[in-house]
Amino acid sequence: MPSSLSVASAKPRHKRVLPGFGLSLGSSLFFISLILLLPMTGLVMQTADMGWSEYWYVITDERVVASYKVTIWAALIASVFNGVFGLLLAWVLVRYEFPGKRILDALVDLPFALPTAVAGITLATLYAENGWYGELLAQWGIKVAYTPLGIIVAMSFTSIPFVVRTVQPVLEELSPEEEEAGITLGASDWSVFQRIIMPSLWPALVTGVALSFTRSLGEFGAVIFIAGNMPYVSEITSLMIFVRLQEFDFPAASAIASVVLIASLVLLFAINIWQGRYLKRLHGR
Amino acid sequence: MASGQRHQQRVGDRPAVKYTLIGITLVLTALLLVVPLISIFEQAFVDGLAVYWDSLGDPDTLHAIGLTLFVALLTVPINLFFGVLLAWSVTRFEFPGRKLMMTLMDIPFAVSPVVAGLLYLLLYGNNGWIGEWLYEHDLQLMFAWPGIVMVTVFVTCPFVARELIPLMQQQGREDEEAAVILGASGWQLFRRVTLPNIKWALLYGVILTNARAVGEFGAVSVVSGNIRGETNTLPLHIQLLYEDYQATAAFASASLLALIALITLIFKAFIEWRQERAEQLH
Amino acid sequence: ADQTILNTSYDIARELFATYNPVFRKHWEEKTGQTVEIKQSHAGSSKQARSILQGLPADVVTFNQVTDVQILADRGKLVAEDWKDKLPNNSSPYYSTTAFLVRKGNPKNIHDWGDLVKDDVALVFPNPKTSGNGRYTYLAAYGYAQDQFGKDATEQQNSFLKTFLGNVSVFDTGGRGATTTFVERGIGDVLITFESEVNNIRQQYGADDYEVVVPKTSILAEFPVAVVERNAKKNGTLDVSTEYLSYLYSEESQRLLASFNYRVHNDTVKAEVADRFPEVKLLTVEEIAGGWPNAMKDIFANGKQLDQLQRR
Amino acid sequence: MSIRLENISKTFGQFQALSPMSLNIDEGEMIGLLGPSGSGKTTLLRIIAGLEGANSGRIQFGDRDVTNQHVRDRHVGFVFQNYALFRHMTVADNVAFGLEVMDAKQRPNKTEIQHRVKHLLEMVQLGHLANRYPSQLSGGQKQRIALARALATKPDVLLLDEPFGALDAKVRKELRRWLRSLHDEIGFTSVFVTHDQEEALELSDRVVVMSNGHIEQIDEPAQLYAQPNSRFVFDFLGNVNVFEGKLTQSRLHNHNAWITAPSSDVPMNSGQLYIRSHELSLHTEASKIANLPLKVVAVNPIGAEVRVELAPHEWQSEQIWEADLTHSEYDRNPVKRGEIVYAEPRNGYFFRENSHQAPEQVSWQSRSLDETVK
Amino acid sequence: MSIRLENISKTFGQFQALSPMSLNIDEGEMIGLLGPSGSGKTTLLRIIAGLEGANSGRIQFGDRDVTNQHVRDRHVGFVFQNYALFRHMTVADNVAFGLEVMDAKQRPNKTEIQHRVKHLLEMVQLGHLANRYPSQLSGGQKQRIALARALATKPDVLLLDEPFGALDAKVRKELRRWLRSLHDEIGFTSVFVTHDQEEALELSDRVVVMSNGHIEQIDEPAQLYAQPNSRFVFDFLGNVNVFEGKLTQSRLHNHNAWITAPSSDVPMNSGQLYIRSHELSLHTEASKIANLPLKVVAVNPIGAEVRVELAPHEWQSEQIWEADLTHSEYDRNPVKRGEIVYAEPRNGYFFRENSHQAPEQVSWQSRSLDETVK
Ligand SMILES: Nc1ncnc2c1ncn2[C@@H]1O[C@H](COP(=O)(O)OP(=O)(O)OP(=O)(O)O)[C@@H](O)[C@H]1O
Ligand SMILES: Nc1ncnc2c1ncn2[C@@H]1O[C@H](COP(=O)(O)OP(=O)(O)OP(=O)(O)O)[C@@H](O)[C@H]1O
Ligand SMILES: [Mg+2]
Ligand SMILES: [Mg+2]
Repeated sequence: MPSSLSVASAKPRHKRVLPGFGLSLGSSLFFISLILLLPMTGLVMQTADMGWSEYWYVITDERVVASYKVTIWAALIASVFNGVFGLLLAWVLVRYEFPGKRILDALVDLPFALPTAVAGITLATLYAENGWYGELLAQWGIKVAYTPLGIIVAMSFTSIPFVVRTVQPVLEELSPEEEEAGITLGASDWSVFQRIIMPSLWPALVTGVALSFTRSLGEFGAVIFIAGNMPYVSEITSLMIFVRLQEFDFPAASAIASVVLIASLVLLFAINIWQGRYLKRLHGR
Repeated sequence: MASGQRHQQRVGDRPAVKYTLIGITLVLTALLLVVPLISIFEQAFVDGLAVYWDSLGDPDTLHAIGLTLFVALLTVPINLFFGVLLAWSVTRFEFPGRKLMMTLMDIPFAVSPVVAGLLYLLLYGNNGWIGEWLYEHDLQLMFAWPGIVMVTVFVTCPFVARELIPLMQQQGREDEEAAVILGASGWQLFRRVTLPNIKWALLYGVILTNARAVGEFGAVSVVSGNIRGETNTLPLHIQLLYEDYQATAAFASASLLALIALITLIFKAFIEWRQERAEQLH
Repeated sequence: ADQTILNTSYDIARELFATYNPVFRKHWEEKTGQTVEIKQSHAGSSKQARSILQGLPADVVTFNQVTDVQILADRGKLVAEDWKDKLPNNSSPYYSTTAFLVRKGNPKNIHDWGDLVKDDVALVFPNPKTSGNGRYTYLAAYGYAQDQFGKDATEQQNSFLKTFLGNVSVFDTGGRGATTTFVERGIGDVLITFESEVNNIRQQYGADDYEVVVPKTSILAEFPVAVVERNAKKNGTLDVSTEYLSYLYSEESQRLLASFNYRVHNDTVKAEVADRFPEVKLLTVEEIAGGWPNAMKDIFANGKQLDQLQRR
Repeated sequence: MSIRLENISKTFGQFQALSPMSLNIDEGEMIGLLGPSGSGKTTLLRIIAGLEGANSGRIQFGDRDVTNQHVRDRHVGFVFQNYALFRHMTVADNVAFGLEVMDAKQRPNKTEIQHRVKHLLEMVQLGHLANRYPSQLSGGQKQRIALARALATKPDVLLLDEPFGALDAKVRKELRRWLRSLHDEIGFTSVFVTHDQEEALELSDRVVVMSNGHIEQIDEPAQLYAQPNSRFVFDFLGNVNVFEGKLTQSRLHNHNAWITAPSSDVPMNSGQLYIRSHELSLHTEASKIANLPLKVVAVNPIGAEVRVELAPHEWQSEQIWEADLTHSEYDRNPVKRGEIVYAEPRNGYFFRENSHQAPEQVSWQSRSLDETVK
Repeated sequence: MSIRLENISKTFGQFQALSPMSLNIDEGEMIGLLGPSGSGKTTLLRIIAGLEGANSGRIQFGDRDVTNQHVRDRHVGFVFQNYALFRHMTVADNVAFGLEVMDAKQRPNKTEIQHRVKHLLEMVQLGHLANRYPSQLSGGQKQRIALARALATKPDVLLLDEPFGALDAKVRKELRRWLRSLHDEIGFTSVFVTHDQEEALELSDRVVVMSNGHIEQIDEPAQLYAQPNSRFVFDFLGNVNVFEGKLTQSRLHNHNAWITAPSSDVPMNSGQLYIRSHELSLHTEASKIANLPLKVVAVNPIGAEVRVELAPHEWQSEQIWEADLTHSEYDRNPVKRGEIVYAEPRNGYFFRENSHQAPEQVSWQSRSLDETVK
């Protein structure tokens, strides 16, 4: 029967099983476009006004380049510190029971809730040479406030929740069996941690550190109060953007902002891809 | 005869390790998070309780508190709504560009808040192409509460989805498929099957969103116009008080923000505790 | 209220205008029988200018930066081209100058700009790149150098300025930040800032721990005001806005301004407070750098004099 | 309700999970999908349910073409492999769910729903657990609740994905019987997935054997067992010993071992002889029929039969051989571990070398084949 | 290495997971822990390994008291239920792990490790998969790798938690044999957990039957099968029909059905008679021995035996009865679905009412008991 044959060979249209594909994808796209992408056009249009050479000139200005270095180094150190401290915090929160655990858990989110300027002022108060920490550290000859060290302190303060909150759920999900398998094979706690637990945590930890890093790249309020803002030494890129804004030079401000933004997005995207590969290896498909 | 002995089979359960790690963590947390918090309160109370209350009772401060809560009240539901839809589409369906979408979602984390504010200003401000149209129609978005809400939504939009996505990925779609087979419509499915499974993560997302919305300074300061008693949010007000040599009042307000944050966070901890207890019961 | 106007002002003028507004309200009601409500907006004046350009519906501006008013005229045609001439004294009802705050007993023995380039003197003042206050400081130092070494002695001027900048311990982004750094953090030997603010600080932090040093030469820092005509017209508040600014020149207002440690023009008031404001040779920006536009272009712009001097 | 699949195929990306296949299921039939892991059983089941879309082909339920119909409208019952019970609902709420989400006009009223749920729970003999949460149930109990939930809306078609996968043998057997009786009582059409041949053979009216996204064979259990039409099916149905030999002088040779061709009317050839483990008898010496020396590896005299594991002695086989003896057979010749014994086949299936044809049945017994095979 | 447990007990919070129990395992023995879900099998195994601490009691490995020794120092091999392979390591790395984490002075050098790993992989017949990741392996392959990993450090004791739980019947059987031969070859002492009675009986030297945290019985498989000492063990070993009756005039009565006491030397009483399914024969009418009318529910003539399911007819039993007939028995009387048949027991076990004693064996056959039971 040719007619039934043709029907049978027609490719069936399959409706999606779960409802809301159109609605959710539509709204998500709408939301992302309106809230996230549309404003980006502002950035694009501002920078598009300047030629390529001018753009290049603005973003490679000697002082700006110096600020990239300071910012990246500080953000890197801060996020690595957060990687370690955040991992420790997450570990302690997940693995141990002790009094005050819930308060500790709650405190982790504090940096998100404090306005960055308040954080900056408070940190400066503490780390200045007449502050509680500054006095102590001064005895060892360490200056934190108004040095690049201060930038690191402020950055790590404002971005610590990212690491804790990305690592925590993964650590919670970790099955005890792999660990136990390691131990029965005679591995010390440290080798189990390093060779069995860490490989499972890497994706989350790297994501957390990357988020912490990008957040630190963009941090302004908390940093300027403690940085000292000395040219070439402790000026961060956000300050350079701010200066351009003060000069009413929107295109230049946008240009520098675009450098930070693109760098951050590339980093995040690369990590997403890397993570996908890594997880694929672990989970098969 | 040995009795009641316990073995430590999980890594790091040896008391020496355990208490060292807890100790280090507590000390570090105390140094890095608690002391700054105390310092805020200390500066808020330097001039005594009466001054503290006075500075909080100032009409401008009260208005700033009101505005901040109002903004959070609008922001949270918007982000809740879209966050859930975003998480749903990303975890329940396969489509080209899914990874890209998940990266785009993180834009707000990658953008400095001041730049974020600037972006909105460039678009909706008088020099932007939309802004001109708005000006002609006498619609004031920037330098009024709508602008503040818009940038707050921007800055806090990833939190809900970021909380939900890993959980929903891990839970898989089987429960929902079961419900569809039983004939549930989209809304019934969501309300009766999905929501109960994700409610804690959702709550967590809401609390983070709220904390961040209440505390946001950089982006809001760009689009607010800083009109006292009108578009000054609490963080802006704090900044203003501080600039104006009213440090005590500034820290009093800041302590209030910290308090709002702590209360929501403690509320979260409380709810989690109740959940755990409920789980232990059955 | 019958009318509402928005006064957009710099960040540390909150108290000042909070005191002035009731005075003006009374004056306006007496004069016209109308009530007026005055809303205030405070932030860094460059940021305020930016906001107004982008649509902040300000009726009047009361700034601490001439350039910030000028940009409203240049970029947005929001302010009349000739705004400087609309009111007396370049539309600056009050002014101030740059002065020094030193620690009690003046341990480093600072009396004039020349003392600031000594090896062991640490300075604090806000970043000229981000703060008008800082720009005044820099120009004042520049003016002193010109005065001292002669207009053409560029090399000596530059070496003075270079040392001067090199002595800075912290560049805060604004005047308030610099103050905190100096007073609360105990950084630096000298805080350079507006004379008006120096007095504020002494009131806030106690008169005993600090001393004010007013150098013999300094700069005239004008506090310009202007009506944002485009907005005022749109809002129908042109009259009240104009009057709001004019009334700043009244004797009553000038006395009020003086009480906030600003120097004023009204002779009667001037005489009353003469003891609080020592005589200084005030150089204008015009004299030092050929006016603000030139100053911005030749000194503060990217890669120009300031940047060159700060280069490592 | 009968089910008709025509040319259904499915790919995941590049991977062909189902090659085009057709299948007709009669009303009231119980069909078992049997196959190793990854053979596409779940995929096929999900396509029937509408949870997955086929790349091509057509599906009919009775006269209704449901190819493009949404799951919701197909009105099937589905029992998931790991139950997928709603964790936050009580057992009763789980069962009531399907009724409660009906359109207002179709939905029974509250008391009616309560009544139906109670009835269903009694049917699955778990009335007393109505107020528990799934986490408080054992595997077998969860399984029954999942069934009750699927049956609540009175579907015409019931689909089950490895319904007894995670349960222990005893519970499994009980549930199996119970499902069968329920099926016979209510009369729905059911399709279930399993990788357990015993389960498939015992429970289904017809078994669909799948491998690698193909249907290997569709037959009634007895028929399938008697006439497997490929090596794969034979192997998968289990407990089979393979003798691979070269034909010389009407004997199949493998090193020193040999088996004679039973009679000249079976045109033998080189190839593989498949012999089920209960079709072997063990002797102390070689017979005329065969010379299959085997070393006894283990003897397991438990249950109805005695299971003897045997290692080929001085010839080659990929796997250990196994002989299932009755107790009386065993008593006649009680073999011991380590002994060498000689096996003699009663019936077997012969697969020719390099051929994909169905095997030929061979018998060395006087008894006619039909009888043995029944 | 022999293992000696003395008075081991364990509670989780309020819950007594193990009541005090003792157990001696000889060197080289293979012990199966058999019991239903939740009976404490895993807990016991983990206590032996040292992964869980006992609340009381003592554990000895050979002469060594390991009660307070850390897992790491007990030097056992442990195979986890779901394998617990390290997902981020290749197969070879997984197997090498135990060697690589040894103390520097004990650790073999790199090439030696490579060599050992290669050897182990060949032993489990998976040498070709050395560079794969666990996610790329099938269940059976994963299982073997888990074993190879556990054996790499040459432990004296090998503990396995449901080693064949998730595999299909064919693979299961293969692995079972392979494990047994490995065990016999290397000679370690092993303890494995299972809930599959067939597996336990087939694989172990002795079986430990557990329920509710108690040891119900410890015996060799044949002995256990022949002389289960409680209803629980009997039930759990499977395929048993229960006749509950009141004694009147040396007959056990249940409604109209009855069974005679086999001989006067067994002092019968009211109670339950347990009859294994292959100890029943079916007839067209009641005999002198018994009147057990049953309705045929299903006939399954597959494999070595014909399985007939039977529903009690006009008398009461909790469960469906089952009779396993040989083909020849069946051929003599080919019962059909729906027919009423009469069962006659050959051997049985009698549990007195209200007694917890071991059952008495009863036989209606002339053949002596020992022979049947072997
Ligand atoms: N969503 C998917 N994407 C890609 N491949 C898939 C997907 N679902 C199934 N497959 C592949 O299709 C094949 C058939 O899968 P299916 O789940 O139908 O097997 P199965 O016979 O049910 O096996 P099992 O007994 O292990 O459940 C497998 O190789 C599987 O890896
Ligand atoms: N960590 C624990 N906390 C509380 N109860 C536990 C814990 N581990 C086990 N139990 C309980 O102890 C009992 C015995 O558990 P165990 O895991 O030993 O059973 P099992 O015989 O291995 O069962 P299965 O066949 O299901 O694996 C169960 O009732 C279980 O719920
Ligand atoms: Mg499947
Ligand atoms: Mg277990």
